[in-house]
Amino acid sequence: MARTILPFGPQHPVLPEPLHLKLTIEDEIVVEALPTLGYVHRGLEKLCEVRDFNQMVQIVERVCGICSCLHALCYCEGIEQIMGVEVPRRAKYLRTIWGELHRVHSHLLWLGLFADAFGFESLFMQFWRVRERIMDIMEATCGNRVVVSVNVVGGVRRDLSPEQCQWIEQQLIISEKEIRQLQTTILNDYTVKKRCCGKGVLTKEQAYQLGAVGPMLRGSGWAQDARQTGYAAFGELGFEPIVEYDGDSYARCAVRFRETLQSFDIVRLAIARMPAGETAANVEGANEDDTPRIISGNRGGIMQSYNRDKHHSITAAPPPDLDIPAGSLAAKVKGKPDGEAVTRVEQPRGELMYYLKGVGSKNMDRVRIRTPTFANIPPLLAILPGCELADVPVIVLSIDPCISCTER
Amino acid sequence: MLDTLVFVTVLLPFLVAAVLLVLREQNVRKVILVATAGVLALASLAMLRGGAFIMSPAPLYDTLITLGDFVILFVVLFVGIKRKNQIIIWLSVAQIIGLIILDFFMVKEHGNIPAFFADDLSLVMVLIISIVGSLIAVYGIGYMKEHEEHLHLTKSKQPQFFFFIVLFLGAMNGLVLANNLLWMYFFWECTTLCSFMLIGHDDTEIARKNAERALWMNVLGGTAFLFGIILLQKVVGTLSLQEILARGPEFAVAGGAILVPMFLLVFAGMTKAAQAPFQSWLTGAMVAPTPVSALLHSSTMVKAGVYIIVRLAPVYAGTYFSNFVALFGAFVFLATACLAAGQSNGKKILAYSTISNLALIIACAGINTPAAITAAILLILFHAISKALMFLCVGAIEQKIGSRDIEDMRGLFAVMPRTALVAIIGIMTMMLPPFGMLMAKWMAIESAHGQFLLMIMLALGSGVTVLFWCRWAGLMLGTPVAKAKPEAQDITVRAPLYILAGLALVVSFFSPVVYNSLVAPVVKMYYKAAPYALPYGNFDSPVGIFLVYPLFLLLGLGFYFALKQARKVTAAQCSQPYMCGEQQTVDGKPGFLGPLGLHVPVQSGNYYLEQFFGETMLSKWINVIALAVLVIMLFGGAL
Amino acid sequence: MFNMTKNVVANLFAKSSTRLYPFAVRGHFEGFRGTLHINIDECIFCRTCQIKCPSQCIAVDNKAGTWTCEAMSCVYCGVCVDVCPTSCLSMSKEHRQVATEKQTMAYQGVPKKKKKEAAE
Amino acid sequence: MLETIPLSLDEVVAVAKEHFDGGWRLVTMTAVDVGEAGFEIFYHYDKDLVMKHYRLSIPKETVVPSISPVYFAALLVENESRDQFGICFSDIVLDFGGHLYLEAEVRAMPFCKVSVAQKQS
Amino acid sequence: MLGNLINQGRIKSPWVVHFDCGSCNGCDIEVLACLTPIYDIERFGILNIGNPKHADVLLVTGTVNHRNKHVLKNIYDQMPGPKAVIAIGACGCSGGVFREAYNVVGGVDKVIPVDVYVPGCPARPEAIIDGVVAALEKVKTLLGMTA
Amino acid sequence: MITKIILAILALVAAPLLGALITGVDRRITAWLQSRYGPPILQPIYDVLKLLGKEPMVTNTWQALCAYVYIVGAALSVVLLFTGSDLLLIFFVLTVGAVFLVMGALASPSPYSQIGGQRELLQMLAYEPLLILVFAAIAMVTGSFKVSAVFEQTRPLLYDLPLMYIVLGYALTIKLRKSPFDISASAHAHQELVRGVYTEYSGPFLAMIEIAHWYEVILVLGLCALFWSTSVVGMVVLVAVTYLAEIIVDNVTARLTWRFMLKSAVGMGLVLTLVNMLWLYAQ
Ligand code: SF4
Ligand code: SF4
Ligand code: SF4
Ligand code: SF4
Ligand code: SF4
Ligand code: SF4
Ligand code: SF4
Ligand code: SF4
Repeated sequence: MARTILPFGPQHPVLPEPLHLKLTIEDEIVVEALPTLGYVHRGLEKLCEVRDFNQMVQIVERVCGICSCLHALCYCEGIEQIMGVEVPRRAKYLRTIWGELHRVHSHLLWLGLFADAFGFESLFMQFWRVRERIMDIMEATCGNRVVVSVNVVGGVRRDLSPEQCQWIEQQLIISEKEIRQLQTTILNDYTVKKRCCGKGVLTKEQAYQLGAVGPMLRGSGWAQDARQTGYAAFGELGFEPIVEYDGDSYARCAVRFRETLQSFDIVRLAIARMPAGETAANVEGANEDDTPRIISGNRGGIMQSYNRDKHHSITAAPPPDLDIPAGSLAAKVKGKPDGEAVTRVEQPRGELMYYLKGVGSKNMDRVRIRTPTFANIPPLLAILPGCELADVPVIVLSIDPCISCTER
Repeated sequence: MLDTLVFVTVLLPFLVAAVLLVLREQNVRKVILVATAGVLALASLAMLRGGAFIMSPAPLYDTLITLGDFVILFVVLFVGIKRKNQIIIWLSVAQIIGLIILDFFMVKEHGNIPAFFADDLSLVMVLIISIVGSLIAVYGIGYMKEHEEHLHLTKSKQPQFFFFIVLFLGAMNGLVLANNLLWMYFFWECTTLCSFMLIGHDDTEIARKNAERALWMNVLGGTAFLFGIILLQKVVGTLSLQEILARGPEFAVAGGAILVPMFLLVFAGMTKAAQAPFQSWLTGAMVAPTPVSALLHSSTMVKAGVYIIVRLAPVYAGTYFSNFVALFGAFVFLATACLAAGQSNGKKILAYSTISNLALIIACAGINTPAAITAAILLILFHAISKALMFLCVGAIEQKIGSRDIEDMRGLFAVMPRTALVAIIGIMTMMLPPFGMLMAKWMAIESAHGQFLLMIMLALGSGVTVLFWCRWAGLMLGTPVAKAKPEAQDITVRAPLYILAGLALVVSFFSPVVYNSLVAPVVKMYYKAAPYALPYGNFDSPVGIFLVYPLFLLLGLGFYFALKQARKVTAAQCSQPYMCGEQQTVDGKPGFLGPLGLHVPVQSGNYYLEQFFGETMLSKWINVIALAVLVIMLFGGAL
Repeated sequence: MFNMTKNVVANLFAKSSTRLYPFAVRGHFEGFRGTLHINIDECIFCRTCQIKCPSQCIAVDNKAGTWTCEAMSCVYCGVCVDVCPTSCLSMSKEHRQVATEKQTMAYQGVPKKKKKEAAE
Repeated sequence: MLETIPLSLDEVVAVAKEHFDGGWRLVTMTAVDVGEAGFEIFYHYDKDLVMKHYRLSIPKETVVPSISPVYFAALLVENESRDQFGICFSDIVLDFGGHLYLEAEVRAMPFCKVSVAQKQS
Repeated sequence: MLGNLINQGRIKSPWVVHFDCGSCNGCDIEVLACLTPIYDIERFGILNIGNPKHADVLLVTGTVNHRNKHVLKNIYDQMPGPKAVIAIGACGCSGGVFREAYNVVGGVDKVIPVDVYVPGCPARPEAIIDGVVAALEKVKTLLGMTA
Repeated sequence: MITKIILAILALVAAPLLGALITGVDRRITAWLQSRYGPPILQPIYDVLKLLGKEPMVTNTWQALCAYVYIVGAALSVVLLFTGSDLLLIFFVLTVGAVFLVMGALASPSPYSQIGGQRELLQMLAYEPLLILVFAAIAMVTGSFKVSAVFEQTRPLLYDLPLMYIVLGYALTIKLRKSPFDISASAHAHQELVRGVYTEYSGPFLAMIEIAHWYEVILVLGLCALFWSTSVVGMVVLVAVTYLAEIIVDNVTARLTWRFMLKSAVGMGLVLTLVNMLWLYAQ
């Protein structure tokens, strides 16, 4: 039987990120898949030795632009654990809101890419169109569309005004309506199901044994989600994971689609229950010699009022003029972390784990990041052989690969 | 003059063959072969100029033929006994008995029937046999020399080889010129024997096995042939082909009784043409040296099978039987094209494609309209040329690269540019307009219009045909080298290649002339109508039009223009293939940098679509269906 | 398929969602961390920003009174703005313009020996 | 503070096997350079969101038995540790030989403290 | 005449190939966002063509590292001229926040010539559009089309 | 004769321009369907002009030849259509181009173009029989394979062959490589094959292929027009509606696999054809 060997990646239009798979195919059936990694490896864990533990927040945010917020969250929770800082409740809620908004944008992004993987361009366009609303929320509330940079050790850098909360809720209502319009297509369309159902099946046992996480795990019938551990405000909000049972690409897609809608509810609930108060705690540590640090959303007179006339985008209602409370966000970071911690949060792609070790200097001794895709690659290698070449993009995308966090 | 020509085309090969059998001297053999080839070619051309004729040789020959019949049958019987093959034994015994009954009890007026008769159809066949066949024989000189070197034979078996080859040429000429069906039967059996001997030539285990299979299938056909003529004698009272044809229309009206002998003869033709369910002997025959495959198993002997079917077409025209023949042909055309698509063995592809094309011819005979018969005759002609060319190419390639697998022919252009180009020309003439094969296929499809089932099968079949030819042609070009060094080749190998390639192009170009002078008269003779008018040399009928010269002109110009553009591309503009950014050439082999930092040379394979075209799975079904159609064909009249 | 047909046909008849940038510009939202500016007159060359910048792209020379920032290395995190004790750093909400050359923002201020003198 | 269970070199595979059979998921492994004392390798297991951390302390240049035959998923992290710390694992199911991420031109074992010291000096 | 037309075509049809050269995805998704309805760079005739052999503009996001530097070079070499390179984001411009990481070589210009730098972390879609427009302006000047 | 020559020249010159415009409109409408603004209508022409000005680059000189033969085949088939020639002949000439396109793809060692070539062959395998069936059905009604015979009909073929029109539409989706059958080469690149058959053609050679594609669009729409041969308005409406339907289908389906394509094309083609034939006999 004649075989074709295909270099799949690193530069390949269906791969959003560089990854190389040497695929051996026979009549377009994959018989072997061998990966090469390292095209995105930067070695940023090592940067903790030349950046102080506060600066590392900005670095870990850039492990991956898509879940930047959650990387920072996981890292900050770890440091706070080591230093024994109690984060104000309002900050916890804000972290939850931004974290879930991240999940929404990431899932929408993924749903689009997934649609593109099976050649459904207009569906891709529609999901990304909706996603722009979420990006607008990010930009309006955090100051950047992607790398939001709101989490810091001790709390968050920005606050949400009541008007902003209201505006976010409006946006969510519109987005949700638009997403629901696409629901039948992504979950029930004949051609879509033809391309997803039964592709890349990961059985329940395999999922656990190979260490799958996130939608990959939940798509195979395990109700396990790190949000159940109650980080940020989840302890108060309560949480039930979403599960599908078929273990195929379709199930993973369904999990993500339903999680998107679930996240809307979480955001709404969090906004409704958000307590008033501080958004950042003073961080006290063993050593008292550090300079006070001011955490604030914006300062001074650089802000011009928002120009409504120019705002003619998809936004139904223009955002209110910003009235970000200033000054109340001051927090002081004193001291240096000394000790070890392991923290976990649920990223869009699954469970993220940080191992942090400080030895009482301003630089961390070790920052170890176990990202979800890192855990999902072994299952991927297990489910690729035997599929059709045309299904390779679908299956690879179905784990929602994030190579930049895998390799860091 | 006529005597001489018939003598030269039929008897001379027998004599030359005898000489070659005893001759051990290489060079003399070469001279004799080339000379015979030349003489045969000239004689066939001369015969063509002479036109239709009828001839009766001396009565002595009749006796010789009868004797020859028995000799062959006993040889076959002997083989059967030696190989302990029950089928062969019983079939040959049956034939011996049948022949005795026919020769001594039924046929009274021995010698009254003219032995030979030729119309344009026969003459076209003679032309093919004498020119294409001779070219293949010449090719055999260079080929066999190398072949035996590869096999490290201590004692050359070439005398035997050429004995059968040349003998076969004579037999074939005899077969197509024969008027007396008894004579035809003799030549028919001759070709069976030659084929058997030549398939087994290399004397390997598999060769012996395949030869045996070919023998029993062909002997089965021979038996059908014999009993066909016995019945014919009974029903019609004559064995003169010419007379039967002349009285064709009246049988057609009468129907019934004539159809059983017709069935037997057509059945014989189908076994000889290796139609399903007997296709396995032909694919098995590919173990023989390539000249054998080219000569016997593609361009000539198997054509004897379709020749008899086309020959008799006017007799069964307009009957239900004819429709079934068409259906059968169309089905086998489609089925074997699918089988060919599932193969990577070059000769097997050729074998299946041969069967497929023969089936198309049979389908045309079955459609049995003037246009369809025209298509059939043109297909016989063009197919012979192109297919012989393809076989010779594969032979030459196999000797050079040591494989007949098309996967191994990837980038052949870099190794043997000339042969690769010739092979590509061969492939183009097989499947693209404006070449003859395609034109004939066009006629076939258009003549089938109105019969939807036929159309569907022809449509699907021609789609599949393009699939396997096109990828073969394409992959031979796949080479990173811009300019390749021409390969060395024996002149006796190269000349036939070039001549055949030239013929394929030129004869296609002159297809209107061929049609006018060779095909139209026969068709008119039997069907009282010419299917096509030729305004400006274009085939025109109410059903459709095929532009020969404009297409040649425009496509030719286009091709020339394209070639000119392609020449402008310099080696400097050649870049490495797209490999997702990991391209890397090591030792001139393109590839990519794979996992673990290792160079992975490119490797690609065609799709053989096991799922759809798997040989074992498909063959089973095809055989069952083909057999069913045959049975219905036989008993259909009773229903 | 039909669901999607409804969607695309609706799109066909609705106005496209495209913002015709750069012909029609929707301004960035208030609070966007855009281009970094310095009011060099206010700067006291305390080097806080240099120390705190996660990208290490600011260089302050308190003797020469220069403040430079490698514009192409800045990650627009806003940390320097947050930490500057005199609030002389600010970020406008326009994104930094593209360039065909790498750029460095270099400012020459008056080194402040004593705060009083500078104030005058 | 992180609660860890000490682990010795010859228990590594047995413990892994035990957890595999007990339905535990391997979350990951973490290698830490503890200077003179060598390396610490953490094995993090998880079952129903409860984590167990095993701490294996080894001197440098120790060959650690790979648990990838038990947990296929360990292959990436073991290869990664090989890349970054130069810790050798025996019997990894797919061994990238220290080139999972790194090309030859990058210093070997970039995560080891010694080499950092060398770089800074 | 034809030359003029071809130059017109060059300006109006820049096909891009996007190579993620070790980006954190922040810039990647912004490049992708450019294709989507809100920004729709196809308005400028820009197609994300995916194949360097068809592309006129190479968009590079991310830091060059030791493993992907030859890939970047290979892709650049496979693009037929005339071609342009746009480095996107702090990482593409200079190596960004990761400049000091051990596996990072630096910005794109360490390996191939860069025509336009698009700063930002990530670069906004608007900035990316600006970048392509700037690259076209540069091409125009090179072709002498401004005159 | 003179009219034929004029028609032929018209076909050679006007067809590609019209094809380019239609492709431009196609892209614009596709954009609208996706709620985008879309490129200028003349975009395809800009693209080709630009490609013509690119540095020629091949992996193998044969590719250049193949690209040019492809365009010759496509152009010639349009000429034949316009001059009222034989439908089957048109089809065979079209095959010449297609075969050379595939040969060129197979001539490059790149696995992407190899697979693209193989898939293109499978696409041909899927649409060729369908087209022949449609032509045969037309011949059933008109009694001839000649295009000119179609125009002698007094009532539109669509009345007699409604299902065959669907078969034709199916074949055209495959031939024009539109979703769900953009299998061998997608119009854009986001496909596992990075443009498949086109992968290794670049610069001027890709321009040739683009122009050939314009010819093919015209050919394909011309074939559709045959189904309403009795009035020009009818033709235009039919063609416009068909093409719009193609674009919409392109936008509401996921790409399917070639296995599905082969099975469905053959199965559906045969069933629809048989039903239509029965309907024809019943009449
Ligand atoms: S986002 Fe989709 S279209 Fe774009 S490169 Fe990735 S797979 Fe291709
Ligand atoms: S999981 Fe992916 S998206 Fe999330 S932080 Fe990691 S790399 Fe980023
Ligand atoms: S998984 Fe991909 S998108 Fe997500 S953070 Fe990692 S690199 Fe970014
Ligand atoms: S922190 Fe502010 S005052 Fe100090 S050096 Fe920087 S810009 Fe100047
Ligand atoms: S914005 Fe951030 S990266 Fe930029 S100069 Fe300020 S601190 Fe440095
Ligand atoms: S984004 Fe810019 S300033 Fe920030 S770290 Fe990167 S290069 Fe430096
Ligand atoms: S510039 Fe910023 S967003 Fe872009 S790749 Fe680099 S770190 Fe990510
Ligand atoms: S048209 Fe669709 S499938 Fe093709 S490249 Fe664009 S998004 Fe991808």
